[in-house]
Amino acid sequence: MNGVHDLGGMQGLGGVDVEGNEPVFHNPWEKAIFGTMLATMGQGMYNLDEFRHGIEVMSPAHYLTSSYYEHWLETIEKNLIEKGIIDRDELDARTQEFLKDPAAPVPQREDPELAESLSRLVRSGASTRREVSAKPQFEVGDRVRTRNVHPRGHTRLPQYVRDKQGVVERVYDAFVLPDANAHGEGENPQYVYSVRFEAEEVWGDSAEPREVVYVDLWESYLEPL
Amino acid sequence: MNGVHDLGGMQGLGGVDVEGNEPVFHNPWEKAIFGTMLATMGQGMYNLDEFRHGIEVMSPAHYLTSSYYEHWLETIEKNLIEKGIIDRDELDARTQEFLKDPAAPVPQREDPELAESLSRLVRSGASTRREVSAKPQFEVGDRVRTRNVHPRGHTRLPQYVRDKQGVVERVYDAFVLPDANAHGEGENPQYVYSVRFEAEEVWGDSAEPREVVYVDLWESYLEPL
Amino acid sequence: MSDSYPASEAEISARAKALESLLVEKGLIGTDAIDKAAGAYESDIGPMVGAKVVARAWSDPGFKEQLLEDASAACARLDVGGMQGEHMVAVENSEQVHNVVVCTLCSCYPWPVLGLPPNWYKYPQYRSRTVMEPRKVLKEEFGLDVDESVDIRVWDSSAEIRYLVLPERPEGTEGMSEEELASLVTRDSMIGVGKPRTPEG
Amino acid sequence: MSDSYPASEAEISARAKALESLLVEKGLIGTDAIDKAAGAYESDIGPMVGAKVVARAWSDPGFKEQLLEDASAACARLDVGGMQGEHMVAVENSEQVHNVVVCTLCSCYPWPVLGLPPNWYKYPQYRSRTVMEPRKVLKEEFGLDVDESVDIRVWDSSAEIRYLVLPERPEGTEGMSEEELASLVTRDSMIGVGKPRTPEG
Repeated sequence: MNGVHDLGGMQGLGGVDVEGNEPVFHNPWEKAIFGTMLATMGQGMYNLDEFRHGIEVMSPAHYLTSSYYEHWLETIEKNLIEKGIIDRDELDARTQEFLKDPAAPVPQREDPELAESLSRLVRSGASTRREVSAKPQFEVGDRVRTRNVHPRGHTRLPQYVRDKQGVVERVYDAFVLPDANAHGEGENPQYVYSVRFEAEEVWGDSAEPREVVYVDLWESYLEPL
Repeated sequence: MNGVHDLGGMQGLGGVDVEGNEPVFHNPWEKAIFGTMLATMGQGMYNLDEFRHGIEVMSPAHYLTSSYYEHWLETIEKNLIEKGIIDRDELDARTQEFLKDPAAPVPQREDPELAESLSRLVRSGASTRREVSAKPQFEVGDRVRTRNVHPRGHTRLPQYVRDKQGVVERVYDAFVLPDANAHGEGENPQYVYSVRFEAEEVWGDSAEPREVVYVDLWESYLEPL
Repeated sequence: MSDSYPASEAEISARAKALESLLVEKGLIGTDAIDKAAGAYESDIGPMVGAKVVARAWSDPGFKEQLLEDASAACARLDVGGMQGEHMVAVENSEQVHNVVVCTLCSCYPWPVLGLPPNWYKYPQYRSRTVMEPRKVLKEEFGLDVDESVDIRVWDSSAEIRYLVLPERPEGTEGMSEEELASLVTRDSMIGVGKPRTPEG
Repeated sequence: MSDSYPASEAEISARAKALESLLVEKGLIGTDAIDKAAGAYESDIGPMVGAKVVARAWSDPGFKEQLLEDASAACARLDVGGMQGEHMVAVENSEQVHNVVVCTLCSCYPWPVLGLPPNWYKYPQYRSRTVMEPRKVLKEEFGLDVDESVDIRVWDSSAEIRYLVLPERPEGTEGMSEEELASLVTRDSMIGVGKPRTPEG
């Protein structure tokens, strides 16, 4: 999806705003949203690609005017509602209650089993690497061209490196394909490659000297040159 | 400038909102802003390319969350302040006064001479066509490739047709080059061409069948193929 | 002032008035001049002008030929022209070809023949989608079904040329006067997002 | 709820609480589990973990070799790994090469070694500019002057590989313990937007 989230090379956004001594969470709701993501995605209510795509489909104006954890809240809500786990009206009604009484506590519930499994998730992760029987189509050093595609759904092929020539720098294992997995089309694992692009190829005369960009791309994003 | 104003091919913006029986101006300030543009640009306080670029440098979030005539107001203010015609503090102070007393009238002033010249401008226009001694570099039917450039300033080469192959469909006269004229670098007139791009070249597999796009491009945006 | 957004209508109105007031007080603009010039687009400059041009082209083969050859010159014969239409090009619809006009970078539009553009032409949705999925936009957003066999030509007004679509003359209009024909020509049909009215209505 | 923006902090807070409450009431999540898991990133998962890995690589040539060969396996030897760092790659800075990491599409970041990313890493400015003008961004935004003679390699974390920059060991650190070395390693130096501290401070 050619969305505003696909930011590589956009100009006019201004300076980088570095916050000194930045806390991990700036307030209680950032931590609550982060934890809610862990507990819901961690229990398989939606997958990481669905999570990311839920942010991408926010309206561009909304995306650019909202905070990072608001993006997360948007996509968690959207995914849980789509899966039928949460009801939109129920959520809105409860939100109104908390708006009227901001000090009202969240009901507490202990779940030692979930605590244990989330702790394991944090420590061990949830790899999307998959075994495939096929051999990788490309080898280190192969010249490739990225495809000129503009899918309406989720993809991890950034616009700034579409229809560009590069060289395979590293061959990784096969991983779940986000383009399929974000839309309930299965995992469709494919090999991933680190592809090296010369800045001149990507940015033309506007390139900085002595710069290369490496982008990690799934096999179907690439064509042999 | 790779700004959010360069919208060709962006996805996720939603449906087209067609207003039935739409008035030319929706309220008095739209008409006032339109008229102020005519009177200030018409008297040469800034040029059309400076006007357009003043909109492009709005922050993307601001651009997407504001109305069309707010864009105009932004760039008129910006240009008049930059040229020293209006003072920012003076403008802010006066704005506060009108916010406090929204019914306060704008002082009236008759200027028959300006009325006459604006009327002439509306009826006769202000062509940016210029005579140049050189011959056009390209002819109808020539295959060209658009340049891969990402200028930080104003340009009229949209991103979606950069680094793409096309065919010259029409050869127009030479016109003032926006890339120069928006930045006080003179008019630098160049020939303009209507270049035909097959949808497949621009959008790859995502193209609709039987579609071509024609884009009007200045000579320096093009390279012979 | 412009650091928080979206700005309220009250704020925009106040800023517009403040700007106009300062320019008036400095003796740089006249309120009468502004009202008169802007007012022209509320009265005599609008789609009815383009409709006259189209009706003439439908009625007069010589005029049509000139319109397609040099639209600015042809329009000048009808005393039509001016700002944002100094260099106009007319593109003809036919059974094989459908033309549609857009401006992806801003909102360029042939003012002398169509007046000022409607909001939808100026806002991001139409500008982003029309160059990529014109058939879908025409069908879904404007209810205009362009047959699969018809080529679609999209004109992105990226320079100072302004494009006017010359729609196909509707059937059943033989013997109509230019004035009657002009009443069938809609703004949308001259942008390429609609068809002219038919005599039945 | 999400039709007007920017949303107020009060609204976000209420929505977050409402969501959490409903999930708790449905018996789908435990508040203790959430607090504990999120809390890990406030306590023991953060840049100090990556600093240990870097200090070990500076001290132990065999470990460094393994880190550059298979960072996940090397980190596992130090009991380091986990979510959003299942497949880590370390890229080495040298006198000839400076590496910098970005995620243009979202905010991918090696959590097990750096914790959660700072806001600037997640917001549009850094993400848009770093792939196009890294030298300018490093100099203007982070005060890091990368000499013209040094190659800049930008790593856009677009898949599920997570990149960790192995910074150059500062001069004057001969004979330092791993613990002392680790205290010199900053978060920014492992993203590639800064250098490690020097022993003088």
